Amino acid sequence: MKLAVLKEREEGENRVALIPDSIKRLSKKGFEILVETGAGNAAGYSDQEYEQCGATLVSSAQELTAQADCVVKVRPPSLQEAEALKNDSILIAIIQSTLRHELVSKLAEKQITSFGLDIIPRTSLAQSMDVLSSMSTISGYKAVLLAADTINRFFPMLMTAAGTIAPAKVLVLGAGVAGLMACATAKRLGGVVEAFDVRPEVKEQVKSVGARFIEVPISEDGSGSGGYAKEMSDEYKQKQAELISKHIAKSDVVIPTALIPGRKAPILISEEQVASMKPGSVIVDLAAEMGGNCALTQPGQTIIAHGVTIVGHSNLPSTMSFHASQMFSRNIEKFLLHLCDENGFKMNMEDEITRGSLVTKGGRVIHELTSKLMADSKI
Amino acid sequence: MKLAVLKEREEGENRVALIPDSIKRLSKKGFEILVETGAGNAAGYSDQEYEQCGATLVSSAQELTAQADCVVKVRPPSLQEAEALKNDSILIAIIQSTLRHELVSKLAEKQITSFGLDIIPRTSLAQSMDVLSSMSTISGYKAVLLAADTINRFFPMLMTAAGTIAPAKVLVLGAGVAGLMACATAKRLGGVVEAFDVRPEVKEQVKSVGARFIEVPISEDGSGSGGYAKEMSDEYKQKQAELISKHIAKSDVVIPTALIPGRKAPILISEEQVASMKPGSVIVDLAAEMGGNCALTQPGQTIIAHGVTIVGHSNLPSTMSFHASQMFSRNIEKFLLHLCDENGFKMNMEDEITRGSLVTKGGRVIHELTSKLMADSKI
Amino acid sequence: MSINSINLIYLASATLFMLGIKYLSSPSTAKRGNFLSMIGMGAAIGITLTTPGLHGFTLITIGIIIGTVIGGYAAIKVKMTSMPEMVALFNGCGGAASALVAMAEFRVLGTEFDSFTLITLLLSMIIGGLTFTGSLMAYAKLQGLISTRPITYPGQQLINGAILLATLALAVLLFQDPGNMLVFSGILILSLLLGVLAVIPIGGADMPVIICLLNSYSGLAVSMTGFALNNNALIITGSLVGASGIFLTKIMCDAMNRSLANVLFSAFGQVVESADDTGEGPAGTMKGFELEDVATILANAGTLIIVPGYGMAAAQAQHATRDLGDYLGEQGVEVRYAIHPVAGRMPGHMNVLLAEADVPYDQLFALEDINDDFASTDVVLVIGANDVVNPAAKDNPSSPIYGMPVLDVEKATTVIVLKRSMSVGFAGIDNELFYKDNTMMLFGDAKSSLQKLVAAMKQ
Amino acid sequence: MSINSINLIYLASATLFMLGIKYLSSPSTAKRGNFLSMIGMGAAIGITLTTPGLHGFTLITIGIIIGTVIGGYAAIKVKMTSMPEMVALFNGCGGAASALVAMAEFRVLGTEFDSFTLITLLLSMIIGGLTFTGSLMAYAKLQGLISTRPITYPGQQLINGAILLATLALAVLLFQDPGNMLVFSGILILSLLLGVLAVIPIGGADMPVIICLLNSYSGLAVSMTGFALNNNALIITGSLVGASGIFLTKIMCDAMNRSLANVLFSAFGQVVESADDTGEGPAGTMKGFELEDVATILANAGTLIIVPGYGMAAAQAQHATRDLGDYLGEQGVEVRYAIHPVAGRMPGHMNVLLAEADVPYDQLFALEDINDDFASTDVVLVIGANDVVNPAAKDNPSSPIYGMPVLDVEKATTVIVLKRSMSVGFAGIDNELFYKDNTMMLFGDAKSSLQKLVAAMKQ
Amino acid sequence: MDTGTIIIGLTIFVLACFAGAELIAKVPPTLHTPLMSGSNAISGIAIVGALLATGHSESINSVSLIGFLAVIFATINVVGGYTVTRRMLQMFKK
Amino acid sequence: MDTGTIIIGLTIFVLACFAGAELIAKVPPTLHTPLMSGSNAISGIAIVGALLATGHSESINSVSLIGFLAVIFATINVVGGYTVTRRMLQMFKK
Ligand SMILES: NC(=O)c1ccc[n+]([C@@H]2O[C@H](COP(=O)([O-])OP(=O)(O)OC[C@H]3O[C@@H](n4cnc5c(N)ncnc54)[C@H](OP(=O)(O)O)[C@@H]3O)[C@@H](O)[C@H]2O)c1
Ligand SMILES: NC(=O)c1ccc[n+]([C@@H]2O[C@H](COP(=O)([O-])OP(=O)(O)OC[C@H]3O[C@@H](n4cnc5c(N)ncnc54)[C@H](OP(=O)(O)O)[C@@H]3O)[C@@H](O)[C@H]2O)c1
Ligand SMILES: NC(=O)c1ccc[n+]([C@@H]2O[C@H](COP(=O)([O-])OP(=O)(O)OC[C@H]3O[C@@H](n4cnc5c(N)ncnc54)[C@H](O)[C@@H]3O)[C@@H](O)[C@H]2O)c1
Ligand SMILES: NC(=O)c1ccc[n+]([C@@H]2O[C@H](COP(=O)([O-])OP(=O)(O)OC[C@H]3O[C@@H](n4cnc5c(N)ncnc54)[C@H](O)[C@@H]3O)[C@@H](O)[C@H]2O)c1
Repeated sequence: MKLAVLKEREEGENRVALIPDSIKRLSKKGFEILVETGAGNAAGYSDQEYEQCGATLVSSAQELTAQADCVVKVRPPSLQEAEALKNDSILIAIIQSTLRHELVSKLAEKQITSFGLDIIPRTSLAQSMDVLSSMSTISGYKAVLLAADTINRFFPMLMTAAGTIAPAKVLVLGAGVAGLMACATAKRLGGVVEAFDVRPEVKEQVKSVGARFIEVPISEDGSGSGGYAKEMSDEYKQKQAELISKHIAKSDVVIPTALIPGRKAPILISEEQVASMKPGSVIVDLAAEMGGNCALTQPGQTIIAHGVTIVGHSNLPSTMSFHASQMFSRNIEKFLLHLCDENGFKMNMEDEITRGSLVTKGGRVIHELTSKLMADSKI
Repeated sequence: MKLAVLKEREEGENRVALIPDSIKRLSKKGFEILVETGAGNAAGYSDQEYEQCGATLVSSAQELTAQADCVVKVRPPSLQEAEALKNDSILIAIIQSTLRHELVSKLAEKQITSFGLDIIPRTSLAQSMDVLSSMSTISGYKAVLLAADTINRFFPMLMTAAGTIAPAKVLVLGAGVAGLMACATAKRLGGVVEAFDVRPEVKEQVKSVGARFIEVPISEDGSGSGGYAKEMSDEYKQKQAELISKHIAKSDVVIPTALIPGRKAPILISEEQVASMKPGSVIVDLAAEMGGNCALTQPGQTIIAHGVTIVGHSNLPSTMSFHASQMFSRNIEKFLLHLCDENGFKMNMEDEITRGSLVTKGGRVIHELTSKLMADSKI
Repeated sequence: MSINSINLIYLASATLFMLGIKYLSSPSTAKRGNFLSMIGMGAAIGITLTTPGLHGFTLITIGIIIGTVIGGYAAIKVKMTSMPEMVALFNGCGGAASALVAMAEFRVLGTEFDSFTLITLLLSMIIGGLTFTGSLMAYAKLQGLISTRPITYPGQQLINGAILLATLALAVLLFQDPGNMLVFSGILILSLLLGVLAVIPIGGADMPVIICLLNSYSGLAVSMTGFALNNNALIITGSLVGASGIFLTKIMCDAMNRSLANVLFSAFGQVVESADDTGEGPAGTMKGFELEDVATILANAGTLIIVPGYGMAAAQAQHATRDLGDYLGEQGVEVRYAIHPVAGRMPGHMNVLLAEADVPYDQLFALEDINDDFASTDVVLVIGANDVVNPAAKDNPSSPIYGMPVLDVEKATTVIVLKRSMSVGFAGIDNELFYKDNTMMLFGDAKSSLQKLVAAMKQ
Repeated sequence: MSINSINLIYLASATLFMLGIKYLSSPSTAKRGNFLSMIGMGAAIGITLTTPGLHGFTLITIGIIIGTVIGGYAAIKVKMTSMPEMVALFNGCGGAASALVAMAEFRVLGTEFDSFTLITLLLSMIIGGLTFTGSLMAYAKLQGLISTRPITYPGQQLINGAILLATLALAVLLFQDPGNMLVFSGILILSLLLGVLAVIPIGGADMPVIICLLNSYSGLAVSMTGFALNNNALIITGSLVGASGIFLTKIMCDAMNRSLANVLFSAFGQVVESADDTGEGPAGTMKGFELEDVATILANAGTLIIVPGYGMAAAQAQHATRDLGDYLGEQGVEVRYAIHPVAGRMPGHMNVLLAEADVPYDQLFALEDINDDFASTDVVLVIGANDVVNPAAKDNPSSPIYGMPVLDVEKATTVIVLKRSMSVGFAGIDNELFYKDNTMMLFGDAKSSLQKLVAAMKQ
Repeated sequence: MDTGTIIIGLTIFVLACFAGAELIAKVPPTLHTPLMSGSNAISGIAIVGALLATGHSESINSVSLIGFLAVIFATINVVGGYTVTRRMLQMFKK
Repeated sequence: MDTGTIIIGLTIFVLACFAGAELIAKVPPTLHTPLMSGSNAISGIAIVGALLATGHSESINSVSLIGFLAVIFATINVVGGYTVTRRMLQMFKK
């Protein structure tokens, strides 16, 4: 089976889908691997290294895709790239199928079996293939570094001959993988870290990385014992919103990370709230690619509004291309191995992970949410 | 006594010499303080705050200097700025007198009593006025953040479902204030940190911040016990150079910080050594303003050479303008208070610190090294 | 041998017993302690046989042979896990011996004894008898021959009280009429009954404490015999065992957070509330012991692998973990950490925390680098990990995590798991590791468990 | 009172003494322990006075009054810092009393005694006499009346050996001719001489250990008297004190990293090498005691301020510092950290390290925020700081750091300084803080000192 | 029995109790179980009494038979107790 | 003195030594100094012997004078010892 690694052509994308290390192991499993010349350059993996571990270099993308039974990529292919794929071949990449209807149609049309790495089920078993997790880890870490690098203050507390430096107050909104990593990194740097999430169960997880969880103090009056979680009253929600506003105003750095799968990111920070922050504060919006959690976020840009710097970088993992590629590659490798049985490549469509990550196959759109959204948008 | 705070006009300079907090305390000591409109804006201190704590805002720099008995600044004044100073007035700023001979001549000519904050004696007593220390603290911290933000890798070790991330190897050359802070910050972020300095006594200090000191293992043969430190043989020096080369080649991040007071910075990293590093590695040269410790450093610029990013930022403290100004202001405040006795402002020229930081007074260049260098360059 | 020489040897024996107990206070000298105490016992027995005017050597020899065979066989065959019940049985034998000696002396003296001798003989018999049946009950409970749950019935305390009174009344009667065998036998029977009734209302969880208490009683019985026979060896040794036993009981109660009074009282009829829920299941049963057992095992490991999981993070136990690792490292244990790639709730979660606690990078090993080493490892300490050490990922194709690589901790000689309960981890599935033979569960918050373990190991 | 009742009361006294020592094992019960032991002593004295056939009550009363006045006055007037020497004096009195009692008994018995009584009487006298003069020497050394340095001369060991032999020879002579007062007096004089000669070659640094050893000896002497008088009270109490004293000596030796044998041997003439350099100066002198004293003071502080300096960083003692702070915090001590702006070798040095050890930010206070609180603080623990706590910055205008704000640690009730030596800090200047009355120096690497302190406090 | 002897017995009893209690106080928790077993073996000292009872008279009578039983029980206690303790201690390193 | 009495004395001696040694083993280092002083006071029990010697005979003779001296010394030891110990313990909280 011929596996092709395409060079990424999207602006600002430095990652590569497979690194030499993974290729070495995949070769042993019987894969024949073709790599586009220069595919790993931006991530720090040279063509030479690829050749050394058994990959065949191919200089033209066209030629590569024409031969390949399976193409692996990081970012969703452009329409041209999709067009170039061999009919009936396999594509493994982040596809963002819920957003890119045209691309999905094209893939279906070409009878391509496409797997979306971004829709792999988030089970313990699948975690080694889960690029959302691995890339979120990077985003969370990098968001804090960006914030620390951008802000005009120290993160740690320092008591020096030139006065006492107060530690930076960092607020993380949304404590998923990226949020937790952001909390941990900011804590490491010496910041005073708080986090908030709508899922109450993450409270413990937030504490487990040394941060404080923001909670609405339970009002003594009213229903009383338990139960309020389900029927969160409007009053409760309002109190919560006020509380968060208060914390935003006090914070030097805010890192919102809230995503809702397949949808536009929710707005958590209004313009007023931005204006309430001290001049010089920083917001690093990790939801930028999905529209941003801050009302003022400009995806892909860094702007200054009301004296607050709002970083809307839409591809933080790419800035850590070396390790990001390593992790991405490992995810793909594990996914490919998952698609194999003892005798080699053989997709088992019964399997939860295989099936769950399928976008198109045999000319049909398999992923439910995608096909539903596509149907909706056609109406 | 009228004290004037000038707005900084140098490109990329965001700090301000005095912040409102210090002004409050100085006013109580009897200083009358004038501040140029907008002086603190870039550092996050508004005109309003200045007014609230008793400063008088003056919108024209010209007007300001015309009135002032004493002018405080961060960076060395430009020749125009110096020209605008009142004859016989006092100037307190970083002066870089050993480099800026024209400026020093101008100050002497105008009978200005000028104090160079950069030549305050580095005693325990003077540490609260020592801007080199406080600004080096910032540079060391910021250098690591810049490196971590620039490099395409993680600093910390992480064992994840997407493989194990090796920790970044960080090498700090020169373990003065900035170097130690860089070590501590890189350690905090999870890097594996090594440091080297020509002064052997800093070995203990390097360890005290959790880093490893690079030492030439004492050769068993030869002189044997003790003594080698004084008559460091050429052979020994060569071994040392080789050892450092080896460590440079292995490192992901190198942060050179070596300065020699009043001179151009020594070259510690040759082009070959840069070439020996892995592509994607980063050098943050803290000596950039003094020409750089790396042969390829372009002061003020970030370049990529042999795949290695070399950051030559020449004014890192300015990027942390809020806290940098706070510290700078505190230093100046302590210096001004040092110039006072119980009854108010009164310079005691007998005092070691006062005398030691004097550049010009009564038309003469007082600072010895400066006057020596000026005499030399005239020949 | 002259009576003086015999007494000197008795003194030597007593000294050896004391040294024996003293040496038991450190693992490195414990074996020597046991040995010294054996020598003391041998000397005491040997010198007794030289007592002027001693007869019946055939009977004595036969008796010793029978006892040796039974005791030796039982002690060698018993499974390590049944040790406590075996100790109970042996202790019962000791009690029986004291009671019998008292009876024999009673017969010897006929009616010619002063009240001091009478009192001590009676006490020896009552305590000895009670120890005998009480120990048998404890054995039966631990072996599951009778219900480990507290057995209660209405009026229980009343009945026990009545029996105690009756015993007292008979004793008074005996004072009036010393030689009366009937009254004597009555007292014996009541004391045997008392032993049974005192132990059955106590739950299985408290048995170790009860055994320890009964051990103390048997010591008391011996010392009473000593008073009656005016034999200093018996007085010293008996009171030594009696006093140490009662203190050990107190220490054990402290470990279970119960007062000695509470247990003593419950031992005579009152049902202890907490006994209710700890009555069933082996894990619950030995709870009070476990901390010490775990500490023993850890302290005696040659190689140790620590497996941290989300529970360590949740408990913020990273510093306590490092403390334990460092301490054992100093004691010469080879300590390594196995980091599962998905341990915790975010990638690298364990690394971040262990780095904070300054655990050196070179002690951390990724799954693939350490998984083969478990089989040759003495002890694995699992700190709040669950899914990542779940063998179902290997053996149970129907498990949702089947196929996920997990740490092969169960291959180690002993696995110690610190968590708060038997509840599930993130994946929500049961973990049969916790039920394996070589797994010891130590329940409680990971941080406090670790701190207690370190404290216990430092004594 | 009948002899039996007296003996019963003696038993009660002995029990009280044992309880007294037992209660001394915890600071919270120590006072009660001393009280119980006083009661025991009162009871023993009281009941002795009821001994049938006792005469001479006037003499007794006068003796007791004189003793009470002298002992009480000395005990109340002595300065806290001179306690050890005072204990030595009292102990010497005890030894003298034993020797005197032995002499009296010798006179009473005339020539009619069996060899056991003779031996015990002799031992009582020799040990008592030696304790008396030995204790006087120890007192003189500690008070500086004679040189605290070891006094040695050629052939010292030979001479001591000769005296010991001579004593033995005289003892054998006495056996031949029991009533011989001359020989008896010879032995007395030799034993007094032995006490002097045994102590003078020992350095001041070892005096506490010697006092403790002599205390044990005086106990032994008492117990020998007890054997001679066949008085169980004296036997029990004497051996109690003797055994506990010898163990305490051993524990103290361990604390000084010396073997008991080494001290015992050196006590009879061999100069200990290490004594040479610890002989002078108060700081060196009490070294063996200090760790415990420091631990006591820390454990009993109500408020504590920790002042870290470069030494903490150099020793990488931040985790140990947090451990100590946390432990004391749990014990109810109010713990804060005072961070001097230039502590360490880079700005924020202490912050970086304490954050690594997870010391909460809200326990850290900058100089200006905490400097006024020192005056109302019980204990300040200075960990490897020097320049930043140097009062010269305030009082000595000629000091290079005059005018630098420093932490006013010396205003606290007690200041404890952990560093390795008396050497200077970064600024290269002496620090008179280290010589102040309320300052205690604990020498050694900061990390290991801290770990030992925590261990000592946890016992 | 004369009061003097009883008082001496009491003295010894009290001292032994102290010694026993204090000896135990130093045993670390890890050794509680072997210790319980070890001291249980020691309480088999009742065998001394049993031997004396068995050998009380030349002929075999009720006293010597009761003693015989006592010897068996006490021996079980002694032999079993020490053996079990040894096995438990085998768990310890070295 | 008869051997039986000596052996009982020895027994008591040994037991008391054990009790003494074990009691001390539990004392924390912080209390060593007061403990030394406290047990020193206890060794003043020699006063019992001193009293018996002083009161030995009706008349004042050499024995009673030696005893008198012994009483003075022993009393100093007892009174001084307890007082000093109390003062040391005053250092402790509560
Ligand atoms: N690493 C990642 O990126 C990531 C992200 C999301 C999810 N996950 C999933 O999380 C799981 C990680 O496995 P794991 O073994 O680390 O954790 P786990 O399976 O979730 O088990 C953690 C165990 O710790 C115990 N625990 C919780 N708090 C405790 C405390 N204070 N003291 C002592 N024990 C405590 C709990 O048992 P008790 O309640 O009985 O104490 C629980 O069973 C995997 O299923 C993984 O897929 C991982
Ligand atoms: N903070 C800054 O930015 C900075 C920068 C440069 C210089 N300085 C200067 O450094 C000084 C800082 O004052 P400081 O009080 O923190 O330190 P210091 O005055 O330098 O004193 C440190 C003390 O720690 C002791 N020490 C060293 N290693 C030790 C170990 N392993 N264990 C125990 N003690 C140890 C040393 O005494 P022993 O040798 O007897 O143990 C030494 O006296 C000031 O003079 C300051 O001006 C500060
Ligand atoms: N089984 C596995 O091994 C595995 C792997 C990866 C992730 N997960 C789980 O999936 C969860 C989601 O991970 P993710 O990082 O991809 O999440 P995400 O990126 O989709 O969302 C980030 C976080 O934002 C929160 N959020 C959403 N709306 C919000 C709002 N209005 N206000 C505040 N917060 C809001 C979410 O609750 C989530 O925690 C994780 O918490 C993790 O437990 C499990
Ligand atoms: N008394 C005080 O309180 C005080 C205050 C500030 C600084 N200082 C002292 O002054 C020293 C210098 O401080 P700094 O940070 O301003 O120094 P710096 O910036 O002048 O130099 C940085 C470091 O580079 C080193 N260096 C020079 N040439 C080198 C070479 N060829 N190779 C490797 N290293 C080389 C120097 O030894 C120095 O440690 C500090 O270490 C500190 O101890 C003291």
